[in-house]
Amino acid sequence: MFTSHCGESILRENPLFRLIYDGASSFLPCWLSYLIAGMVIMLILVNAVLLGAAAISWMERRLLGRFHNRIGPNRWGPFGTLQPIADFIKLLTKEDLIPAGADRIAFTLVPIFMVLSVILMTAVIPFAKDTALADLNVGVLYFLAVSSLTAVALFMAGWSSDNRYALFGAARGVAVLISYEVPVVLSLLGVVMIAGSMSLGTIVQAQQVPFILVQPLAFFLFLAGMSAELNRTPFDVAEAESEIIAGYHTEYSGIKFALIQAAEFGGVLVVAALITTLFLGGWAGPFAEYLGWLWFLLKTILVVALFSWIRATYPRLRIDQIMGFCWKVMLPLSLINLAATTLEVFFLPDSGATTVEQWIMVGINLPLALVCVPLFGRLMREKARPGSSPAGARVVPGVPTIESS
Amino acid sequence: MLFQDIVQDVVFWVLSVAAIGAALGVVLVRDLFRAVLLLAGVFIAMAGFFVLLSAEFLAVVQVLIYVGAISILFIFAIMLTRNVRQGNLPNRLQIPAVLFSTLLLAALVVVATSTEWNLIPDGAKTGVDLVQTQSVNVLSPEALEVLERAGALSDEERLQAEKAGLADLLIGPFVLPFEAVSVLLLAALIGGLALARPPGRA
Amino acid sequence: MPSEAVVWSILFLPVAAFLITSLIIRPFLNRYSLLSGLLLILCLAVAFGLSLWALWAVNDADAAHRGASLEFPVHTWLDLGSAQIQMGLLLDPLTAIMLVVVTGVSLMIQIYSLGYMRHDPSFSRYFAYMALFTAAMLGLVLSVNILQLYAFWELVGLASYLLIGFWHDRPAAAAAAKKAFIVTRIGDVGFLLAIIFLFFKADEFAAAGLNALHIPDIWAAAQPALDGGSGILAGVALTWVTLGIFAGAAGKSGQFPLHTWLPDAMEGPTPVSALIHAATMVAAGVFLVGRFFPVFQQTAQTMTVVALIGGFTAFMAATMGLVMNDIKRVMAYSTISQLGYMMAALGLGAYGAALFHLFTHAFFKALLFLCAGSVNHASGTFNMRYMGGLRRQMPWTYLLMLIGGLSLVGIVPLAGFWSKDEILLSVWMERDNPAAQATFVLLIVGVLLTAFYTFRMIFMTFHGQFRGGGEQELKDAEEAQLPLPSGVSGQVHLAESPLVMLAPMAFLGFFAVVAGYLANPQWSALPLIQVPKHWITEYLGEGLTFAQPSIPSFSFGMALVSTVVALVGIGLAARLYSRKQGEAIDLVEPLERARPLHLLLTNKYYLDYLYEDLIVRRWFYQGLVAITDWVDRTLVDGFVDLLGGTFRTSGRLVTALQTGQVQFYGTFLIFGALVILVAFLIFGRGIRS
Amino acid sequence: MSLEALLIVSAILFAIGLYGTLARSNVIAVLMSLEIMFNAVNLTLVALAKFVAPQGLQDNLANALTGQVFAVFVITVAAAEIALGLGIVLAMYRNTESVDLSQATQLRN
Repeated sequence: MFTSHCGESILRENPLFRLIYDGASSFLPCWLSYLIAGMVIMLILVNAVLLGAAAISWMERRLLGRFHNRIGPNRWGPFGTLQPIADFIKLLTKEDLIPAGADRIAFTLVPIFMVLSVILMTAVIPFAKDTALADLNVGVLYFLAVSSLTAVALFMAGWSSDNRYALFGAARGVAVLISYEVPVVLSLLGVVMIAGSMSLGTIVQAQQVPFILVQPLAFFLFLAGMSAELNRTPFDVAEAESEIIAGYHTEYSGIKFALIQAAEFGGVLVVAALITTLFLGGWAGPFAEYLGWLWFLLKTILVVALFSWIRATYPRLRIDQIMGFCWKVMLPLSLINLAATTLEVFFLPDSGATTVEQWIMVGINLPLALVCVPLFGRLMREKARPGSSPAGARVVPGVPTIESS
Repeated sequence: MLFQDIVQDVVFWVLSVAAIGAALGVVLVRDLFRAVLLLAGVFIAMAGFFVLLSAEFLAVVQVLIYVGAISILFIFAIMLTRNVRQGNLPNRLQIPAVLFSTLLLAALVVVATSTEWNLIPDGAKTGVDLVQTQSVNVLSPEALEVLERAGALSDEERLQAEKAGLADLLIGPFVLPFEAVSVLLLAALIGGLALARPPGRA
Repeated sequence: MPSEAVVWSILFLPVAAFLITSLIIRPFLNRYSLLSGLLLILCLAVAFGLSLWALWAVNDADAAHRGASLEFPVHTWLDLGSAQIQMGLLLDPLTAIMLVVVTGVSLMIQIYSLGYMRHDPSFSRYFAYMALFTAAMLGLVLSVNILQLYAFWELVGLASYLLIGFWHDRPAAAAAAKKAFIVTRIGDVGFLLAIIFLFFKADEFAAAGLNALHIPDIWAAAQPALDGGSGILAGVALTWVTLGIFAGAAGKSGQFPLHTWLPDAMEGPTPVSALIHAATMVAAGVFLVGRFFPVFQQTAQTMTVVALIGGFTAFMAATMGLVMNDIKRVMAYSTISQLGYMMAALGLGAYGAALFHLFTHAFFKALLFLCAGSVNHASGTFNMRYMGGLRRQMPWTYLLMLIGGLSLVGIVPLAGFWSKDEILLSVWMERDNPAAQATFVLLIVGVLLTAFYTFRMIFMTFHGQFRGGGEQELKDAEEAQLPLPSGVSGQVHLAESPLVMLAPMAFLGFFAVVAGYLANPQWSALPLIQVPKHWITEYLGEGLTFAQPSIPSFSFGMALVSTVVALVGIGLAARLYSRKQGEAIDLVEPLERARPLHLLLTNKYYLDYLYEDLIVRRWFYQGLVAITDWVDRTLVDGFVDLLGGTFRTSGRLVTALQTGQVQFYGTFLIFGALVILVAFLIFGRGIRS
Repeated sequence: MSLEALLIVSAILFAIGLYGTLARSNVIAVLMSLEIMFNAVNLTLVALAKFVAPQGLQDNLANALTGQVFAVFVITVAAAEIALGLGIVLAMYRNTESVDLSQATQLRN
């Protein structure tokens, strides 16, 4: 039993933690068992992320192969499932280069930061009922805050590499990142308002109807915004191979490169998990008490597949198109969504908490989304039509010109 | 001493050393880029302090705004100007600055230590702690349970605690500064736009 | 009895005309500018009717208080502690008569103006100014508060400025307007000083339950304590106050040292001159003295000054009138002279006689001016040297001019005779007073001169041969290579003026004939007209709360003397200027034989030269201004420079601190904050506990 | 962890920030130092909120959040300040090719 003389802990609610703690405390001092239990949980999480990232990389490569009408990695292990391990070992054995003019400390810290922020994000995600490491009451905000740490890491990578392409990539990536932060946050506000909480667990429980239906606009915006923040096609200008080699991680090799890749795929995994939590009802499903983790996993894989599908379908956008999309389409849409949700929550008697009310909101929001998205898309298409802006006067917002000193 | 308090003290000292060290680095390091990274370190340490002081919302906001936005802005500004590597030079006011900073520090320390603070009574501590921790939520049933277990909750207090939240304060008694800050932000937005606009383009 | 609103509407009808004309008709409906004239005439006609009603009401107010002023509530305008500034109406016999005169004469002049100004492009502006002028005069007459009166007083000045300079593109007109404004202002300063003095006496007034700016209260305050008055105003102070008021009156009425603006004011349109000279501006001065007559009466010094200045002005202006060739200028001097008569009468206590003369003078002088305008209309010039022989072309004008002239000269039985005779008689009755003796002599000589210049004017204008009018004058000026005279048009069409001009002239002429009986019959023998004897004088006298004017009865001797003197003057004029039909055109001025005197007179006693060259240019510019300039440059500037230098030097020292570096400032800021903090830590303990 | 210790830490941070603000020549460095000062102040506010009983705590527990509310305001104002400050820095750099504060003496005249 968790004894009070070791103090209250945020992990108290976590059944896994309690299990380990109770087991350990039977023959160890409480502080030590506390430490052990925490460490075990963290180990599980870190490994889950890294292994998940590996699995996703395999899955995506396979999927892309199918989309490309080819087979994809299939040599190592059944269906090529061990391909990621092989890649990892290959990268591990390669030389770990640091460019001559690099800022060594910053350069080395980048992969750590990147993986760190991904792992930190997992802390608040409820994989099943009461299975979040920490069901923070500011969970959504926490997620956004930690994900914004990536921006610093990006810049560190770009700057410390002492490479023009890396810097370009970083500048592009950060510009995209901080721009898309705005519509993403605004779109999540609708979800938070209906749920009445920023705690992810509460949000899952509040989903009488999956929020993908209640907040279709928010789902669309969040998906697009997160694609951009993860530097995924069609928003992957930060590492556009045909333009700036590999962007901010041009100079990274060996294990550092492996970590960066792991962080990228881990990011996809975490974001997919978050989308599952926020919009797809999380662990909800038949026998959620026992099979919650399964539903959660299935939904997450579905979202990852969706990401891969998007990646396989769309060509890369120009940076100015990306910026224009953010400020001219996503921001207005997120404001429309916010305003609509506010009014609905305000006028519905229980602030949208009951099933009936959420169905009412579905009835309003779904047509709204179906009208608004194509409408703004049409507007955007007209803006982005080639030749619509004179070539010499092309304005590229968000991309600073780098001084050549 | 409770285990929790020991953990708190250790974390506090670690954070203090980290924050002060990083802050010293910010003002002393010559490489501006490293200075910004150290500044981000200060911000993160500060977020840690906030968690320690049961201001979770502030901690998250601190990370989101300071680390995620302000540091990035600083980096952008540094990149757009020259002389990053050797940019953080001291000016001629070195000696008076050291002198005055030290004097101010001494005065502040004197004030901090000599003042008889009107500390929160022990009875109310748990309630305050919970109200602050749960500052963004209406208190969850579990939290109220904790409160009641601590025996610090009368019926009236329970009502208050259920209602206590940053948002209620912001929309309630502090609504005027809140609105003023909103206007300030709008003005800053427009001002920033006007300033960043290249000259010659109307 | 008229209600307050009715009396106010006498004032506000022309104000409304002014506002409508200037704000609506002139900006938007200028094509229908005739409207503005008709509107003003309509307003004035109604106001005239209301004025008659007011006159009748005041006369008939109460059997016991016949002629007493009607009481109206006053409205507080500003409350300045002990001094309350109020606005209100004062409707006593003097006001009532002035209302009738102003509205009546103004009405006639406006009708006349319809014809006279018909072709002027600024027709509506003219009528706007005229409305303002009339309104200001009515407000002046109606004011119960001296400050209110002063405001309207200055408005009269402003309106006259605008009207004299109506043709502002003529330099002479602009200069004349400025001159009128400035010269009358000199007098106004005296008036203003008197008001300020009264204002400073406000506490004493309030102690006696009076209001320092309320006109009836001022009357009461001036009464000596012995007679039951309060005696607040007495002695030297009273003399100075009355002299100040008289200075204002002298400025407006063109009394001796300040008369120079009046002849120049002839640059305005002729109907304006008529209005200024008959009913409004110059009458304002006489009215002002009459308004404060109970106060003036309490100080013999001022009365003497008023009498002597009036007498001297009457004489001097008449002498200058002898030699003028401009028909309007002759009349201008005649006006000054006649105002001198009124002032002299006031100065010798003949309140009724003076105002009676003001009344009659308004009619015949307006008539004369309108005749002059009519003559100008035909001949294109005002210069009498280029007129002559107009009698046949303009018989009606001639007849009316003759009536006006005879009335001015004072020939039985025209209006002027009765009023002038009463003045002379009043002065004669005071003959124990040496000032009265001198005044009497001046006035009698004035009668002679008046007769002479009046008939010189009539002979030069209407008799003899026509001498070419404006055409000829322009031609002569061209030949002599002189600058072209202003106000002369080359269009000569010798014909009678249109009916719209003649009708008001005829109306005024009728009054010039009968006003004497109607207003102030010396005996009530005429059976048909049941007007009481000495009606107006008694009526006015009863309006006076505190003073008792003398009412002389008719004296055949005086009438005889004045008539004989006047006839002598007419005869002289006939001897010198009468030319038979067909006699050679003669431009030689008979009076030029007395060369130095003529020169002196044509140069108006060199007064303009004295004022402008000596006083303004030499004494003021080179003397006073030079001294003040020196003081300003060396003393004031030196002090300012010293002061500035001190701060500049100290500033330069402090400038060293202003490096422009924010951090430098920040350092000082922190230093200051530290000082405060440390001071609080050391000394602030007591505050906290 | 006591209130005094927290206040002293924040005082040290404030002093460091002050030193940086006064003694650095690069505008961006000065702005960074300013941010340190802001953070020090925030730390003080939150620490006081945690330990010191505000007025009316007995009446309403919500008053314990006053310090945090102030911190929220400080963060907001700091964000606005930094956005404008960096905008000004960029404008300054555009005009003078320099971000050296000791070169920026336009305030002198």
